[in-house]
Amino acid sequence: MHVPKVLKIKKILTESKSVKTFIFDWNFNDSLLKPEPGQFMMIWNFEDEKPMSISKIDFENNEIGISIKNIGSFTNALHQLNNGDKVGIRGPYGHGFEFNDFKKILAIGGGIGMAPIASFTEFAIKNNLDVDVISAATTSNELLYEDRLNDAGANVFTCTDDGSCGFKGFATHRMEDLLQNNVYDLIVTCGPEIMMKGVVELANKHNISVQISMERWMKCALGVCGQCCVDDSGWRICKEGPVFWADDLNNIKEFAKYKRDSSGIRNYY
Amino acid sequence: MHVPKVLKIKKILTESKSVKTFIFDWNFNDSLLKPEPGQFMMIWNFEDEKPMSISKIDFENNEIGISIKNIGSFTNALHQLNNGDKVGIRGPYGHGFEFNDFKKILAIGGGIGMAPIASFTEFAIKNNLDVDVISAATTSNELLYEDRLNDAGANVFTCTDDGSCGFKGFATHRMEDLLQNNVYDLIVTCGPEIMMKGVVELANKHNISVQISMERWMKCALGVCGQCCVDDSGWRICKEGPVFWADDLNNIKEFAKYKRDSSGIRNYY
Amino acid sequence: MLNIELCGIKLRNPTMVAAGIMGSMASSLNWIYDSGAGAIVTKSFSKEPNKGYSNPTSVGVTGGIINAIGLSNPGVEIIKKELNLIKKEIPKVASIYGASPDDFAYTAKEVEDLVDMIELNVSCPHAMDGCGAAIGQDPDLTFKIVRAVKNEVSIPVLVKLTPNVTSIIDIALSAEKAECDGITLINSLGPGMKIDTETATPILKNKVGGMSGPAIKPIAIRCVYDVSQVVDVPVMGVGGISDYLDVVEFLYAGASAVQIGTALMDKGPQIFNEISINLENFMKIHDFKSIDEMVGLTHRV
Amino acid sequence: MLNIELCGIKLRNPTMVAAGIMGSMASSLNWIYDSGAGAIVTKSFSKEPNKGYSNPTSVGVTGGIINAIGLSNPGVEIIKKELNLIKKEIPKVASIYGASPDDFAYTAKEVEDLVDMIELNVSCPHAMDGCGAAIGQDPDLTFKIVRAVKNEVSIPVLVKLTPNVTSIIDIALSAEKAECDGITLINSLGPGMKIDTETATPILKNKVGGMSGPAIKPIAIRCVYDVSQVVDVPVMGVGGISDYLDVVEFLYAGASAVQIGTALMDKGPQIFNEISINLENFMKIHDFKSIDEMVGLTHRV
Repeated sequence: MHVPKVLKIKKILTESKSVKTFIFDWNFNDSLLKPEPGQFMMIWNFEDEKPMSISKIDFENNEIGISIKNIGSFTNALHQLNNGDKVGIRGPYGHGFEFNDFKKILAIGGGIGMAPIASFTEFAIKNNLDVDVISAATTSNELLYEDRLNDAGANVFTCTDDGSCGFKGFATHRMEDLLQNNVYDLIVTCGPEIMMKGVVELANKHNISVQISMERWMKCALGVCGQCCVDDSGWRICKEGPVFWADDLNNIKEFAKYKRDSSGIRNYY
Repeated sequence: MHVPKVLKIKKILTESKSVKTFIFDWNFNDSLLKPEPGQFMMIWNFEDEKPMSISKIDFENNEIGISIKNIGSFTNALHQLNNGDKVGIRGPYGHGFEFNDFKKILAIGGGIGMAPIASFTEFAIKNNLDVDVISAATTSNELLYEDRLNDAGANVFTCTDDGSCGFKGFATHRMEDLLQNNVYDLIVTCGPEIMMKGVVELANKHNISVQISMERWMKCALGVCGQCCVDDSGWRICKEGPVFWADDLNNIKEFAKYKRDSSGIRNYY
Repeated sequence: MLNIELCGIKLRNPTMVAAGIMGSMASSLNWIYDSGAGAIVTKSFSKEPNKGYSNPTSVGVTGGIINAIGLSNPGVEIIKKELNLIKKEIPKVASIYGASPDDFAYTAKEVEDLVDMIELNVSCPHAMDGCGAAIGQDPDLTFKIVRAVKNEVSIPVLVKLTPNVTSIIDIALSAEKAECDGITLINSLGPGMKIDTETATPILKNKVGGMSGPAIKPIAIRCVYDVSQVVDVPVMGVGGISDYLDVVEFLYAGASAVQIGTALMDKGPQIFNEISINLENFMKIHDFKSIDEMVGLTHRV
Repeated sequence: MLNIELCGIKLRNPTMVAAGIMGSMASSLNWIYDSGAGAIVTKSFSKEPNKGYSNPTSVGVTGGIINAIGLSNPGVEIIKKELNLIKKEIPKVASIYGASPDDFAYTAKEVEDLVDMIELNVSCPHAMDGCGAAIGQDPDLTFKIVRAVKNEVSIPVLVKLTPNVTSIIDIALSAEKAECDGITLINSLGPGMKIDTETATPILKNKVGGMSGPAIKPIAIRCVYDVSQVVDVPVMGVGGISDYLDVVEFLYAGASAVQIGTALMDKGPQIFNEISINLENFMKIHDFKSIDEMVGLTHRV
């Protein structure tokens, strides 16, 4: 328990200009290893270890996929890896998305926030739910999973900040359009907190339940070190999160305001 | 695991002049705690801890019984206990009797060796096997479980060395009689090793399989300390035993010859 | 029934969260108290901010985890703001560390008015720059640090000791001689190490880390039993507690109060409520009228 | 593929049974070798017979057991008869203990012709009369005992050390200075204690006992890693091994051979065969040609 499984990279998919998905063989028979959409893994490259969303949960082929956006030295090191190279994976961890008995869902991902949205969407469709997806990115060559999720049976609506592909504008603009013509009983979203804040506000106006997925600096991922606790409930992103109901945001006052660094100092947005 | 459960004595049965049976509530639902006939328990009176046979396994009333013969300071201390007093019980341990598909069984117990024979017999009868029992003792007021095993449905034949009750003579004499008129496919026996040696020799003559139950000085009862290992297989009475097939005695050359004391020095019979 | 008085501070029950567990923020410490803890202990902090070690900082082992967080903390200035946000009614213990007696004394003085007790962490097996167990393995240095802090503050001062010494009794006696008000036993064990067998790499970035969890309980119980026999100050028991029977075992061994850490991994802060309910029930069944009756019972049977 | 040479003695594989495990009789040691061990180590014995402690001598804890058998043994005279009954081809290590350098030297000399190596048990945490860890916690006494035995016998002499010290490196260096031929790490941990919560009684008759089993592996790995870095003599790794991956971890950490003990509780002597088969398979998959290539690999990656 809680020991990285060191696995060889089976396949690497180039998803966008800055995002690659690393595919690993995975043993879903071990119930402790069976991930749910919205859970995360701690990825160890023998230098550092960070939490990453699970972007693909493929029960048929016994594979999982971890999508990594190249944004710093750790993720850059991962992007240099090749098929057959080894990576340590510890998890799955955290509280994922809840499905209850929702029927028609709008899933909204911004940037690499599309990673858990992708595994969520495929899982939901496998369970015969209707899913519309807004895949938002800054520009066209950063858009994620459009074909994959269309193929899976979702209706994928893209939008880019610069209009280079799909709708020009923010995810919330695209969302507003969709809400005119559709009745959703659940919205799920992952992306920049500012974006998710907009999604929640709009959803509240339309009286639709929302689940959001957050991230914070993590150390143990086991719920003990306190590194990922949030003000002012004290909840742990690695245990009570990363997925919360929007109503819980009343108890997460730092949402869309600040995050703590590795020593615990607040960094405001 | 391997921690004494401290339980209150529920009932004390006076079985003979020197033997009492202590009854405890027992949780048979925990598979690690579910005893088989022939297994033993480590009994702790907060001063010392020794292995004792399980003489009663009562699944209906969720009780176990441990029969103790008063032969020394430890057993004497146990005999002073009353209902409600506490005792520590660690186990069950060891390899018990095997039932395979035997149909008609002769069970022979000598003295306190009747303890595992009693639980064996009741278990066998519950499983619709035919069991004849020879309950042997030095004298009449030391005879054990005659009524109880008759009530359970066994044919109980008693014998005493002094003839004060039942047949006058050794268990092997009584056995010889029974073998004249009955066809058994299994003999099980527990008692002084000299007696068991006689039983095995006679059974071999009649070509009947025998299981014997042995005892040795024990410390850990976990199979690590080596205290109860026997020459010259090295087998552990607490793990490979206490019940063996008579054929195994080829590898237990110390059987009916000597035992080791607590420091490992041999004491010859 | 569960209430105790510890170094003059009243606690509603004898459980606290151990230092380093969800302890850098007022938010999580308030949550822990609201979940039933008798007191809170902060994560260890120091004069200056400290980022700690890089990940991996934790890995599972049989019966627990080993960790080398490296005492990360935002420094006393920021911690003071957090301490101010902890609800007034909560009994608060500030765990502090440093590299010298002066460091300890400075940091203790800074927070004296904001907390009820100080706990000196002289025993972290994964501290940087000689801040950790190296101190608590040296009776003289332990003495000097306790003295320095005692000279500076008037609130009770606890000392948390490492089990990773030849004689914990010697260190405890030295701390008592320096007039500490209580002793916390034990900090994490070892250190321990886990090597990945695919790559021969130590999994923790710091290679070694302190071991915690149920596996270390027998060592902690022995330390509490041994030390509580020779010192007059109260002992706080910590190490591997995951249910009320573990608490009973520590109390019997001689602990006046207990701290709970790694068990929050599986049970969360709710463990404090669970333990309080079950402990009170146990006391009724076993005819105890107060926690005090249970403390050190093993020494008396 | 698994064969090694240790202090000039050829072993068919790097596994031995640890001292104190089914080790007082030739019968059980022959069985263990027949089940695949590379060598056998006797239970520790002394000049005179010793009945050890009364029961309870063992109790389960999370991740292992604690025991206080108390070094029971029938004395060197009777042990010599048993040693004579161990099959000739079996590499034999005699574990001995005593209360003084002379004791150790006498007992070692008595069995020198009957075994291939001596292992000095200066580290039993539950020995009586100052025979145990009290010696191995003192670098000078450790030095004297190794010297006394080395002066008396010409076969290789291993020293088994306790982890229950402030610096195991200091003790190891002292043993090496005294010209020991190898170091065995670690003896059981602690000691630890377990108290029955119904009666407040320590369960072990000796109150405390040495902890063994998977829970102590991280400590053992760290000791092997630290010591193998500073000594030139080979290190035997022991502590919590229950499968071949544990053996790999010890080899990587710097152990030249390993000893297996508490795992025989659940797996019996057959564990040696199981580990040999799996270890050889692991080596093929990972392209190792010899055990030597694996020893200390973590120091080189």
